Amino acid sequence: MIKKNWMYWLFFLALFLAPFYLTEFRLSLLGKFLCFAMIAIGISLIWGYTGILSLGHGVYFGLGAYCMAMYLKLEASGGRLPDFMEWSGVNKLPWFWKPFEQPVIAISSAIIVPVLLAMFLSYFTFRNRIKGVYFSLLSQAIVVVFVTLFIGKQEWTGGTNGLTNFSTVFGFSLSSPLTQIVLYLLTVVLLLSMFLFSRWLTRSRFGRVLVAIRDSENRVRFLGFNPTTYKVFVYSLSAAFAGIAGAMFVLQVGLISPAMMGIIPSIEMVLWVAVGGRSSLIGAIIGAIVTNGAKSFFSENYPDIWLLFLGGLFIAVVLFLPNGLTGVYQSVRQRKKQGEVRANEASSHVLQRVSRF
Amino acid sequence: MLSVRNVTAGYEQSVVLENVSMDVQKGCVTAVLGRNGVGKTTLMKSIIGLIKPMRGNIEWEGEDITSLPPEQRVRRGIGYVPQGREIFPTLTVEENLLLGFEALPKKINSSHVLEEIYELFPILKDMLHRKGGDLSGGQQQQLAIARALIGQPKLLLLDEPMEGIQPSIVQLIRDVIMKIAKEKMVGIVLVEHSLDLAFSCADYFYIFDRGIVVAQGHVSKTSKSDVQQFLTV
Amino acid sequence: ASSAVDEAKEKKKESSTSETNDTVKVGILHSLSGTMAISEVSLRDAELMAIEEINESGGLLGKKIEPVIEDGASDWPTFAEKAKKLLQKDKVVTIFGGWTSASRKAMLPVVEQNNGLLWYPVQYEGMESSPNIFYTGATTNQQIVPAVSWLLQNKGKKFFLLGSDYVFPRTANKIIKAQLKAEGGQLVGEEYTPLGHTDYSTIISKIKDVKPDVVFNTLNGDSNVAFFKQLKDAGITAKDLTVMSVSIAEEEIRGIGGDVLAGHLAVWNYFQSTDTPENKVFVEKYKEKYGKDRVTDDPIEAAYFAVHLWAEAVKKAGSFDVDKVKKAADGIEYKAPGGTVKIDGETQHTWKIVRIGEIQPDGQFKELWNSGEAVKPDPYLKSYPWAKDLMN
Amino acid sequence: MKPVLMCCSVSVDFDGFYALQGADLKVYPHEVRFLIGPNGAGKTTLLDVICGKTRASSGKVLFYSHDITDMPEHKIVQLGISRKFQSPSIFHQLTVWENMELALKQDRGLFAVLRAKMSEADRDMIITLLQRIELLDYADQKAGSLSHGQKQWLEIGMQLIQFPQLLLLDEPIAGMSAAERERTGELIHEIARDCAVVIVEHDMDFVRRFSKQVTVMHEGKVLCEGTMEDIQQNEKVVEIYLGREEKAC
Amino acid sequence: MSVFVTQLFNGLSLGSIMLFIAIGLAITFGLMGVINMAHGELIMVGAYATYVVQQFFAQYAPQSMDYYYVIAIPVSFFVSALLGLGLEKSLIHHLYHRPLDSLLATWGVSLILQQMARTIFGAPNVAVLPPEWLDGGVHVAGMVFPYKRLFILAFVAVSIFVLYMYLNKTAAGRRIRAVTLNRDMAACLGISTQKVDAYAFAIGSGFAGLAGCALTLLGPIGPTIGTYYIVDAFMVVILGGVGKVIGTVLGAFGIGLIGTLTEYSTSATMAKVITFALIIVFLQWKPSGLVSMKTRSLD
Ligand SMILES: Nc1ncnc2c1ncn2[C@@H]1O[C@H](COP(=O)(O)OP(=O)(O)OP(=O)(O)O)[C@@H](O)[C@H]1O
Ligand SMILES: Nc1ncnc2c1ncn2[C@@H]1O[C@H](COP(=O)(O)OP(=O)(O)OP(=O)(O)O)[C@@H](O)[C@H]1O
Ligand SMILES: NC(N)=O
Ligand SMILES: [Mg+2]
Ligand SMILES: [Mg+2]
Repeated sequence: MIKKNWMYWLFFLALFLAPFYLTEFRLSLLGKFLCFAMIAIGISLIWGYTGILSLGHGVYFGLGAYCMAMYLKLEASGGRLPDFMEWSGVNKLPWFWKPFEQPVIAISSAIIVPVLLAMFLSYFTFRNRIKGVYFSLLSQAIVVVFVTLFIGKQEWTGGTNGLTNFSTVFGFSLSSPLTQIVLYLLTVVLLLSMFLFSRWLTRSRFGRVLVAIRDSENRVRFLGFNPTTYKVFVYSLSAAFAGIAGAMFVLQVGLISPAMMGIIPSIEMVLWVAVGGRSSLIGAIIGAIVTNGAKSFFSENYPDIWLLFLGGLFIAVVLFLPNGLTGVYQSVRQRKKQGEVRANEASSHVLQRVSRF
Repeated sequence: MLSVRNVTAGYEQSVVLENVSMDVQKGCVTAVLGRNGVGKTTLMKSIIGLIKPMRGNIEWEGEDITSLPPEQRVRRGIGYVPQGREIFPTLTVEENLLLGFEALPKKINSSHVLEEIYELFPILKDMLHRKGGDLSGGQQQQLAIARALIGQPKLLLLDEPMEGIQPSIVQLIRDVIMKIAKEKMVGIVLVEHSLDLAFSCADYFYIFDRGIVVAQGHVSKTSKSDVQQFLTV
Repeated sequence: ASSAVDEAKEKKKESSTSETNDTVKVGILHSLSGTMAISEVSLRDAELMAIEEINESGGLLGKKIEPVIEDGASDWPTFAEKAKKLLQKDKVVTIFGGWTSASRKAMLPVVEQNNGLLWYPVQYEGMESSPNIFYTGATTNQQIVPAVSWLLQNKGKKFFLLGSDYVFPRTANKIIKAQLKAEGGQLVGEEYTPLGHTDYSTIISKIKDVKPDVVFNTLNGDSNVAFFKQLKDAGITAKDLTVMSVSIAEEEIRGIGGDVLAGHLAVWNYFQSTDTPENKVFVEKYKEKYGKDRVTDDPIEAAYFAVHLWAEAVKKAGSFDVDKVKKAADGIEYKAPGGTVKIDGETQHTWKIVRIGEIQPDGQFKELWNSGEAVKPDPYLKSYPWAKDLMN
Repeated sequence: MKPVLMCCSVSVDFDGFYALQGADLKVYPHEVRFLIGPNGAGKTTLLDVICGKTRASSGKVLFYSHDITDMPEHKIVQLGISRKFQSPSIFHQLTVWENMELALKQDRGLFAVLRAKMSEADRDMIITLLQRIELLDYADQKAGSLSHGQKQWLEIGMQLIQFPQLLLLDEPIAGMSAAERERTGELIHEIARDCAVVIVEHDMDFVRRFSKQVTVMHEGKVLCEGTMEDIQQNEKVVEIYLGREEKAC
Repeated sequence: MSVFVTQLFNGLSLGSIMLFIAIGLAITFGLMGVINMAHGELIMVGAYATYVVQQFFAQYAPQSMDYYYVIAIPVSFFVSALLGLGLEKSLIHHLYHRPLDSLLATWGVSLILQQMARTIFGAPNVAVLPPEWLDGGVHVAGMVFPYKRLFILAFVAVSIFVLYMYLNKTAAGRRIRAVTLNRDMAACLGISTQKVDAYAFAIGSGFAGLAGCALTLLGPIGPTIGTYYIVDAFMVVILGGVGKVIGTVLGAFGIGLIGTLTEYSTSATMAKVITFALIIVFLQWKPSGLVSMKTRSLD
């Protein structure tokens, strides 16, 4: 067991030590990718394990981010009306902004709001047995609704610009390297906890119910489980992860806008997981980091044609690594095991004796 | 007309058939017997081409067809009724039947062929416009057999064709099998669990156990009890 | 963790600044992919041309300028990320970049926190004046406000406001409404469509219903193509109804078709057809470099002279240091293709001439009116009494 | 004795086609009831209605005193009705062992499952059952790679481990070889000591060997009930279902 | 009254555009199950093909410029179809047993196609001038029905009719449906699945090309236009019910009419929100679309 897991621990150790060997800029990039990795874990849970393909996780990410950002914006405005409200003709802080002056409320809303929305939507959707691509595209419709509303309600949300230009968090300057490092380490800790929790989930009987649902929801029903409850739970859990990711993202990147909860980011989230290997939690994390790393790398080095590389990467993964990056590792291990089995079989191969009548 | 030579075949993780050889003659019903999981279906799939053998080859009318895709084999006159029916669930019964003609080079006399089929399976005629997937289990099985017959195969692979069919129709199908074998000189491979049934219509038999042929012979020269010993544990 | 901080700081010092002995790095940050690439790629081209000119004439302070190009990918956090990368990793001395207001807002905290410099070359909605940004596009009083006055005098009182649903059109329209109220105009309709909207049949029906004298169009990007094509199909030509646009320049006209737009108006600070000796050279050079069929337009020109303005400021400061350059920039003048421009030190905006033009079938503008002399930038519209209540 | 299950004139309408037209069925405790009838008679549909997969357009289904006509599927299962489908339906991506684990009699609520641990007793139970269905060697294999017959067995195993009060079996021995049929038949009678069983089957040898009460369905209704001997004498049954040969046996 | 008629017409017109962008997808996604994220880019390719034909005419046959569009229609179909064929042969072909992977792969394809368009034609939009014979419109009682929109309505009606007949009344159509339902079994009946897959995907792609050609009459042509239409296209197919051409037609006109009618009384933004919210609510009621294809099988 330990032998099998040492790579995980090494990986997380490397993340913890990153502040020692990465420049400030690279560290902030990595911090951003780790937020993405949190979303990826959630997507792996619902997609890889339960077979629910959500193309709408940008919304949960965005809601978490906005909850945090509202607090930061109020703190940055120092009691005055946020700048965008001023030029949108709002002259009083809307009532639903008020509570976000309290950091506790802001932080807890970053989890609760996405979870409530996820629970509400998924309860009806799953109870009415909307499945497969119907669910996927329905989740996309939700993205359209939210993004359009967030853009349209500029006076409350900052419109396309979103919320930005923060200065401090709990009084600490957001731009100071120390704050950034603390936030980074917090991100790693959160990611690790999500990973461990999800791993525990998927390895328990609960995880097997999820896989059974992926395999055949109806059969699960005829074993006496109510798949709706399970799906709502795991879907909301992934929304919670995305919400936390959003909050950490805002703290580190200093910006949230509707564009980041849109269709394209939502699809990209799924792509990270696919690249890493959809039914592997560590694969999801690695996929998020590798895909975004590749995106940054290619676009820094080939700003004109980096899309060709990124597109090529996706195609290559599909064609050559059907189970994603982690699939390579797994299949190597499996092949080793199989080689052994086959050798045994061959040695015990019996001579054929055919009776003829 | 069909000879399977030393075929070893299986799935990604496991070898199921090992070094299997088998011959099927024109106008003969060849029964394939064996307990569950010994590889009968795997053999059928290898013959039709859904599984590529790892070793060995398959000859059909003197031609090596080991590397041909299924559709080529079908067009050379091999018909297949898979275990589990494999009806196209959202196509109508009629469309399912019409797809049987794909095996033939041109649609000759399609209505005449269909009439014959309806005579055999009257129930299908009543349900022409129902979706294939809505039929009952036995109805689907009849549809699957009918669909294969439409292609007028020279060799017919039947993987447990009687599963889920009511007794009176089982008798009917058995008669049909014997009739087309004798009258149209069609070769038939019949996978069947019921020894009685198999022996009541087959000419030759093979018995499998764990992927190898453990016994074979002429039905007429063998007693059921001799065979029985291979089928019990 | 504190030792980690020290180390990070250490690294920052260690990594050599971008100023080597013979080159100095500047960042160019526009969307080269995604929906905004249709507009922004040309800005990059113009900026590269200006840099080349400076390098050909011997560089700056004895150094060659080395552009570092990044793709903002029409995605605001990417703009923030790349701006950070340019400032922290490449240690560029300044950045030229952005188009949409959202991209600027995303870069703003980054340049402020890193005390960098950003030159933003596109007309925008005003209400901003960051100490780390120079604005070379028009602010509202250099484009929208004069256009509204001109329309009221020349075309009629009934205004229909049509815009994309984002900050620039919404803010612009707020200003227009206040101005209409003050100057005796009448608002007969106000519609916003999501970015990328392509079916305007319903909006056109609404326009037909209320029969305005003028449609003031703040649509951005691709929507314009759909709007104008469909407007023409509905049998409405410039003769029946004037459309005044603020985001359609020569480049956009090329993608819509001059025939479709002929007769409609736009307000800018520069047209390719602007008749100055500097512009002749500029257009010729640009076409020679990037192709005969390419066109120049206002944002291209603003991006181009932004580089030169910066170069002038550096020369005056005798240093690439941001604070010194900022200080030196006040009052710097440059003979831009569209006429002499001047940096207003207080707002860090640019004095510019305002021009209204009519679109010709060949895709060029015929100038109908200009402000004569450069207009002083007033991003907060402090000098307009009717704008006093705008902010609340 | 009170019946375990009571179907009262159940009808099912598929867009105008009546698959069931007033079917009645009573099943008593510890009974093994065979359901036969021509293809398309509505046997599977009747089982579908009982377990909630298909909704009756009229009629009532009672399980003891519970009205289960409109109950959600999983609740029906939790009451103690378990169903084996006509084509094997197991979880292909799970191993044989995991399939059994999910089928264990247990609290199937979300939080109970989150806390669930495999007890020694459960483990023994699964091992015993796997042994009995001869799949112990395959415990760690993905169920999807079993042969047709093995899948049938696994599914039966999954029903057994639930200890249902009413077991519905749709053609359980299809695709099984003679020896396995025999064993299945015996198994069913063993089970019947604790619960009632309804079996749909077309194999007359099997029915003859293991049945007491047989119900014949035809065109969505119950045609007749009785022992196999009685039924074999019924001209109508012979005509629509058995055919001449079977009668002869 | 005239407002109502105009809006009804606008709704039908919008519906016809929706239908156009969705027809191809109804085949590649609805029937074949390929989550084809590059569908929008296939539309883009059709639009650029139209542009190229126009440029060609402008260069070599300016006197018959007016008829370039007649040529552009088949050209855009075949260019996109060929591209689709290439895609199928090189990529999609490997993915039929892994439908979700097609999402990833075709996303990659769409990125590459966008970038290629940008490299070949430049980042800015290009202009296609609609042929003069489509200028103007029918004037009835003060209302104008533009020829272009009438043309698109007719164009899409013909396309749908042809497609419907092809899929449901011909052996080739039956083959396509059989292969997409059960590839192995189709092969076991003598159908060449590879061929069927390839031409089905090509036909779907060709229809995307046609949509691109039609859209040049109304909208922008640039490297990213595909992204504007892709979501709508998927929504139409889903709302109609996957795998049913009739459903796609209903879905398209449903969305079109709801869109325009709500837009008239609210705003474009609210219309979008309401339309999509209605789709969500509607699916709660009909979980597999307007025209569903349920069978009794367990899954
Ligand atoms: N798709 C598959 N992948 C891996 N292994 C398989 C697969 N299908 C079957 N097997 C294995 O191959 C062996 C033979 O299976 P096969 O289906 O050929 O048996 P069979 O003789 O037809 O049995 P039955 O009478 O039960 O139908 C079985 O042990 C089974 O576990
Ligand atoms: N969803 C459906 N839509 C239309 N017809 C259906 C549907 N489900 C079942 N039927 C029809 O109802 C009738 C009864 O089917 P059912 O499956 O209950 O028969 P069965 O008695 O189980 O037959 P078998 O012995 O062949 O399994 C059949 O004629 C079938 O075609
Ligand atoms: N600043 C603009 N045009 O968005
Ligand atoms: Mg088998
Ligand atoms: Mg049945």
